[in-house]
Amino acid sequence: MLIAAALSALLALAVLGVAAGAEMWRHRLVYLCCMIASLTLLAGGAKHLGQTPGTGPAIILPIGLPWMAAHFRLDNLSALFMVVVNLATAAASAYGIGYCSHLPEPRRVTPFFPLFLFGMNAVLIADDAFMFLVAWEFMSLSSWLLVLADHKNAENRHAAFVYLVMACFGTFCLLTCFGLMAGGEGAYSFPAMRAAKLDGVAGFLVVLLALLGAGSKAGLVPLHAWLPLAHPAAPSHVSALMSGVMTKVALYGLIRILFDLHGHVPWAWGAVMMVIGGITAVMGVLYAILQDDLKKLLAYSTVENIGVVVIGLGLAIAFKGSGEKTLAALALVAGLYHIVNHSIFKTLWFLSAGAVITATGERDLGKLGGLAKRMPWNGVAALIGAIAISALPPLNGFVSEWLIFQSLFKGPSLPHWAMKFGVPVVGAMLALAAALAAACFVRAYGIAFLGRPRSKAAAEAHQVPASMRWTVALLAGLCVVLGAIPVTITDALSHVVTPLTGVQFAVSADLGWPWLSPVSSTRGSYSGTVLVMTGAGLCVITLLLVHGFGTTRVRRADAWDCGHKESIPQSQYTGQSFAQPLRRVFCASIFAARESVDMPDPGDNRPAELKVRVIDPIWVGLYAGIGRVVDFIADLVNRIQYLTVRRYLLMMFGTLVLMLLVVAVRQSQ
Amino acid sequence: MGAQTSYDIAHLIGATVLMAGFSLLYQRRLFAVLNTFAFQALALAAAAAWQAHIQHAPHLYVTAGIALIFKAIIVPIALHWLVEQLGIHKNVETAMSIGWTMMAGVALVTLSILLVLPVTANATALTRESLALAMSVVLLGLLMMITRRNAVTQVVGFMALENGLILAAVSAKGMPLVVEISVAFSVLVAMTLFGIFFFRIRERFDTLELADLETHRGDRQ
Amino acid sequence: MSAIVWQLLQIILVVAVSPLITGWVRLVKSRLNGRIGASAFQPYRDIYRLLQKEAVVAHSASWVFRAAPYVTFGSVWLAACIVPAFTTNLFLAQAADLIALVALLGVARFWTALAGMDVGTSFGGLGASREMMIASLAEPAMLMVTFSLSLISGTTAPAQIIAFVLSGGVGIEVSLGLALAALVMVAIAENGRIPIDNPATHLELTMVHEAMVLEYSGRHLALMEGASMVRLTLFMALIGGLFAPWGMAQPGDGAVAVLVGLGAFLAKCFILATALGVFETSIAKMRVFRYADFLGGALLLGLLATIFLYVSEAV
Amino acid sequence: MIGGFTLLPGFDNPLLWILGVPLGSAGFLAVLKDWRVATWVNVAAAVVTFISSLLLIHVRPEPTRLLFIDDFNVYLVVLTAFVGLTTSIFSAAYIARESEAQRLSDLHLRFYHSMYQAFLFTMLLALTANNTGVMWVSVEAATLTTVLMVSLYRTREAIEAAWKYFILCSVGIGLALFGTTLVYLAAQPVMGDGADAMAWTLMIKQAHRFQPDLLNLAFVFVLVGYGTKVGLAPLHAWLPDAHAEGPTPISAVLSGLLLNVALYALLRFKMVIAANGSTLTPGPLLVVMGLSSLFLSAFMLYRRGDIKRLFAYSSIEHMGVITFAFGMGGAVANFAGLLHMTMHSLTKSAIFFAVGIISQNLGTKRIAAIRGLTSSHPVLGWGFVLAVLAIAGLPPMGVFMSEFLVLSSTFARQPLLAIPLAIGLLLAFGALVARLQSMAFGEPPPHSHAHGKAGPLSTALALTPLWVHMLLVLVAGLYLPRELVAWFQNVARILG
Repeated sequence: MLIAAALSALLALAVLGVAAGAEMWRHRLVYLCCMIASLTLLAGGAKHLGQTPGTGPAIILPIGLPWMAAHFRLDNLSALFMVVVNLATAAASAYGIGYCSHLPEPRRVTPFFPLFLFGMNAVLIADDAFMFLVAWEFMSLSSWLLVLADHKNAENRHAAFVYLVMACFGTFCLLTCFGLMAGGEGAYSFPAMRAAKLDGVAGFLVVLLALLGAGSKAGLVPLHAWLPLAHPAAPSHVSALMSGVMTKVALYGLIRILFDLHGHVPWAWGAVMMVIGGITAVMGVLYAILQDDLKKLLAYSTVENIGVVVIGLGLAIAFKGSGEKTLAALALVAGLYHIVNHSIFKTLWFLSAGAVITATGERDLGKLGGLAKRMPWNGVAALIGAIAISALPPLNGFVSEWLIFQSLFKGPSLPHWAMKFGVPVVGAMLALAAALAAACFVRAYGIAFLGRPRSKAAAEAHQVPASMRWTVALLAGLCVVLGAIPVTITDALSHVVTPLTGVQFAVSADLGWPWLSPVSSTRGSYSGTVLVMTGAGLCVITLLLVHGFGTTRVRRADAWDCGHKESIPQSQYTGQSFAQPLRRVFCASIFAARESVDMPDPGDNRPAELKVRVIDPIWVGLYAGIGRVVDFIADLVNRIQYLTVRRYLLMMFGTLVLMLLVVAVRQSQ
Repeated sequence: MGAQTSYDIAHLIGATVLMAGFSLLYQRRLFAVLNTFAFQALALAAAAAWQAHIQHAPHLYVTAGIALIFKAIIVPIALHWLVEQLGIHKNVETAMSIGWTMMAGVALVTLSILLVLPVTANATALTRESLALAMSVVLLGLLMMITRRNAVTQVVGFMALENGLILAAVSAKGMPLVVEISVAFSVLVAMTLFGIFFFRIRERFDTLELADLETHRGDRQ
Repeated sequence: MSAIVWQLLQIILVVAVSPLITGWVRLVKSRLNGRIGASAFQPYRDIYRLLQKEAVVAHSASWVFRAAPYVTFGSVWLAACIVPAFTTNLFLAQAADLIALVALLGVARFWTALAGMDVGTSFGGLGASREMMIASLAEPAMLMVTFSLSLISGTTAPAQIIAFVLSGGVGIEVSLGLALAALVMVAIAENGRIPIDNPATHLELTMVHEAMVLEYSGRHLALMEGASMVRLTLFMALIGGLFAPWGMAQPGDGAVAVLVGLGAFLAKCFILATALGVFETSIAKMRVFRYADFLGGALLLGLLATIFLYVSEAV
Repeated sequence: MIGGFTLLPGFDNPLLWILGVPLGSAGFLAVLKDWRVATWVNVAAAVVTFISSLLLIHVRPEPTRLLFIDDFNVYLVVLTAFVGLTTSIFSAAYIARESEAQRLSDLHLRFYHSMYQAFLFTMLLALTANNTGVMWVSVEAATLTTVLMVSLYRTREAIEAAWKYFILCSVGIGLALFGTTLVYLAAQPVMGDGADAMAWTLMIKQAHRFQPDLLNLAFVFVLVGYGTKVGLAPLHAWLPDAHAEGPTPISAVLSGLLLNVALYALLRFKMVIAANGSTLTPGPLLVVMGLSSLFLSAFMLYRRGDIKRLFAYSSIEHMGVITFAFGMGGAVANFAGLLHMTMHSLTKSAIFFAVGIISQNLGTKRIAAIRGLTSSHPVLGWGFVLAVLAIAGLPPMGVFMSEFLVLSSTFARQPLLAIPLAIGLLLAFGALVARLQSMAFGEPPPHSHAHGKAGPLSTALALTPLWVHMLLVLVAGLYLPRELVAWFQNVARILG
């Protein structure tokens, strides 16, 4: 009931947002209410999350398909995602209170923001295909409008276009997928679909379409193309939600279909998903390393993390498909854990990016630098976020990757040769992605927040409003907590996976709190808690020893830099130069990355230039290709518009004669 | 006289209408086309009258009258007048050579017979035969519309098509008056509209060549 | 209870012996170069001297620059405490496994790289970007080694692996050899030894690790140096422990066994350090962009190691 | 011989008013001099018609020899009367602005209003006719009236469009008549001579005894004939130009109503065929026509530079989808088809309202010249966005529900047919969204109010119908009245 109230409140807020007009305080009020609503939903979700698995509370409204009212239900899975979603939305709303006054046209954001929140939450609680898709499209629609918030920029319009078309593609895939599960007579409610038995081909198609549909929303390679375009285009607090949360809602859809509605997916699909996930992870992070636009970089890093999660999910399916329920549960827990984590640190980073843009007006890494000194709060928060997202202990990112690795190492125990040989490869991909992610965020943080300012704007950066600082600080705190007490989280998650895998399971089975021992204590274990305490202890001891034996004197001086005396900040490493070694090693083949030096002749005093050319194979090959085909056919078809009446009559005549012939033939049979 | 003879006569007249349709395709000169059309209308009137006689359906005489007066007399004369007025040059521009057109016509007739004969096994022979004939006439009229470039010939083609329709209608036993009304109605309106159109077209394009008429063709980029 | 004692012993041990090991490597190298060289204990003196000096910090540096040495040293130290050196009966043995070990080294690298970029000099950035490139290949390779070991022994915890090897559960296996080779290559890269990097050089274009710590001085430099020394020890303990665990004390063994373990550990370090010295003098440093081939090789070896398991299973 | 039939309805019968009022007012408007009064007489007549059509929802009059009301045509009658009403309101504002722009003489305006009512009359007659012949006559008459209105502006383009429209539709309608005759021939041996053999209500009962082969033949002619008026590709050629060149209110009713009426005629014949049972199934023909229309219009959308032609082609696309749905048949698909007919006519007429105002305000129909509407005219702009999104099939608007049902049910039965359908829809969607973004967003052109001389009142008047329609579509997307659903399901069953 509380949840229903909060949701309807969100709808009302949209109207209020329209009415907000020019006064900024009204906009602030809307965001404040959004935050309260999100917190309510968060509470509602959390309250149900703890409860024992089973069919949760349901509501039936007399809307939707006439012969089948709209069903809503909150079970454990929905509850978990509701927590994930509304944690981020609460943060983003709070952030918006301060941020909305810095937007070019707040009136194009405030009304749609609550709708976006509503859409995402509605997807989670929908209990029939129609409502699910309505909410799903509603989510796309509202976010599309948010992407168009800064509509005067042609790039944004292009991004919005690609986004909406891809969203429609995804919806059609899901739509047909549901249609297949519902059957010709249209039994669209989820319980009916669970009951339905799918034959081989139908089962195959369902999984395929679910992957295409949810995958295109989540940003699986090669369906990711819209994501790095659309996410940066939106205002930062919206980008945070699109990247940090909306992709998770897509994954929710995937889990809902593959683990719940379809139920018994063959293990081979798991293997396929793992490969897709691995490719997505590596490609995503490679893209990210090449980006100079901070928000694009973050968007691509989202692609990478989605890939990581999908590896976990695929593993779970492979285990479940071969009857290894406990391991399936483990892999699923790992995947869900990573979902939770990513939603937090990606939101954190996008909000920090928003703060950077607010403070400097720049998104280009090449124009930033030294912000850690001028914006200490965001400096610290972003650093924590960077460590977490690079999967380094003792923060949360590492825990989930550790769990995924642990379950991955169990993969070869399956009887299928494909798994025995495939899993190590996927493992290598995952490891590669993790290491590259670290490189990517050293680059991002080091260039944006450290070093000397590369532009006047960066040099004059100022603190951002309090609400924008507190939210990031809060999220950073969460990163630490989720890393320090992993067992508490995994126990909560095991409630969720029990109904999906049909096995009671706890990650900390035989060592108990605070030890994560996935399979058995001798199988390799991890305790963030102990590690944090010991590590902190050792650092303190080091500090004491050093200060005990040595001096504590510090002298400020110019940088030594091997004796080069220079004061031009441009001599620092830029994003591109930092990426160069990685580009040469990894991107030469995949992205056909080429460098060409333009060296002026002696006496010519124009500066030398180093040009880098990178080709996105997927965009050029797939999307541009489709565009070309459509254009070509459209040109052909368009000629029909310019014929004479006589020719149109000819077409008519032809149709008639053709049909008569058809009838003649069919009659003769 | 026996039913057999009445059938034969009906078919004879129907066949005449069809033949007229063929010769419409065959004509190379505009006035000849008009005359042939007048002849076809005449034959149609005869068919209608004959049907009225053997079906004992007096209202069909009305149809016959309409066909006779409007189609056989007024329309051809009006078209003659138009051609003179607008100084359209007198021979027919074909989009497809006469020979091919005739062959296509034959093919269409075969098709319609092929379609109709198996159909009305239990319907009266009368209906069946004239249905085949009527359908052929309709198709021939359409064929004429698409193989002739000139507006007048297209109008004639359209009229021929309608002749086919009426032939079908009259030979459908006991089909209510509503059909004749509608036909007369449509012919009438068609005429007036064509009149208005030619008037406007003359105003604006001073030609009747469709090719000129469609220079714009909508939505040129 | 004993676990905690031995753990404390190891915590002290790793810090205590690493300068000596580094010193020994240098001594061996200088002897092979025909120089007399400084005594093996020189590093202790160096570190003490550095501690006495005041730390110079660039104007442009932020707090990250000053925090980095402590975090780096702390995390490497922590990592070194996890690898069983002389006994597997360690308190922290359950707190982290090989994956966590790799990650802890990652933390150290992460902070060092950031510190390199913090001052805002071109060399710092150069070092950082090269270091991350190297790491992006070394880490996966190391994880592949972990993978194959865990497939052989069924666990990722070093203590358990060692126990498994000691229990004679494993004979001579192709994949073990491959894993060892991969691990050694990774170790070379991670410690910035020739042919990947030259700890002694200050020739700008060839240095990687040194470029990052270029701006450090005084106690900060001491910590950075110390960190790399401990890292070297760590890897020796790891290689020695995983692939030649003989003499390692087990849970339940008494003090004697532990003493034996200690001896064995020092012996292993001595042998490995000598080998390293010889190796480094005998080969030349690589061009930067050939690292990829070297480490890619390591990665593939790791992968092969896992795959060979099934081959040997299959036959 | 005619089972208890009377020829005409009595005065208590709403049908009389529904048909009488437009006919009478058509005559009255023809002689009315002042166009300002005429606009309001026009509205008033539409109001009366609409109110009396509402009575039908509860009073179901007995079928007469000429007219009848059943589950199928009742909602179409109400819909037609409603859209006729809203359009007349819109046209009041539109005409006011046009005459300011001096584009139409008083004579033209008188003619326009008279024809508008005549057009409504013919459509309502076609919907309520209980006789194939009468239906045919009224569809023909509808064509003639619209031809006259399309050529209203006397521009070269308008004349040409009207010419094209007239020729193609006359030929089409001729073929439809032939089909009608054939159906009579099929019925006559069973039902005896005369009007009984043309009355829907009686034919349905006896259809199973008809000549199946004749019905097959008849359906081909009916399909090509009425299909031309529905605008199914490749018979569609008249539609875009006729929509583009006539006055916008006419475009609205053409798209919103006339296409539905033609489709209704087609479906009536399909009912007879379905009731017969032993004919060849017409499904495949419909499906093919539907898909061809969908694809042709989808690709055409990418090349349109004229905003009215753009949406004319989108009408073709939706007619294609509807035809496809009926071609698939089955309870779900037929329901979807009926729903889609309703939603499309509401949404598309709303879009044409918006387009009318836009082209009047900006003084152009070129898409390239229309930019940043949401900035320059917020209320209009957002209404336009909402309408186009609705027609593109995005929830929570009604079109989504029908597309959802068509696509999912088809995929469950004939995956190979659903895939092209989905691709076609996606293509059209892309084209529409691209155009929408370029028109509704971005930097508005300088002094885009130059042509918007009209007062706020007439603007408000012009905007109301748009928003009313959108509101209905929005509600229908989430909630459908029980009666409507019952009718739809009943009809869906009969359609087989």
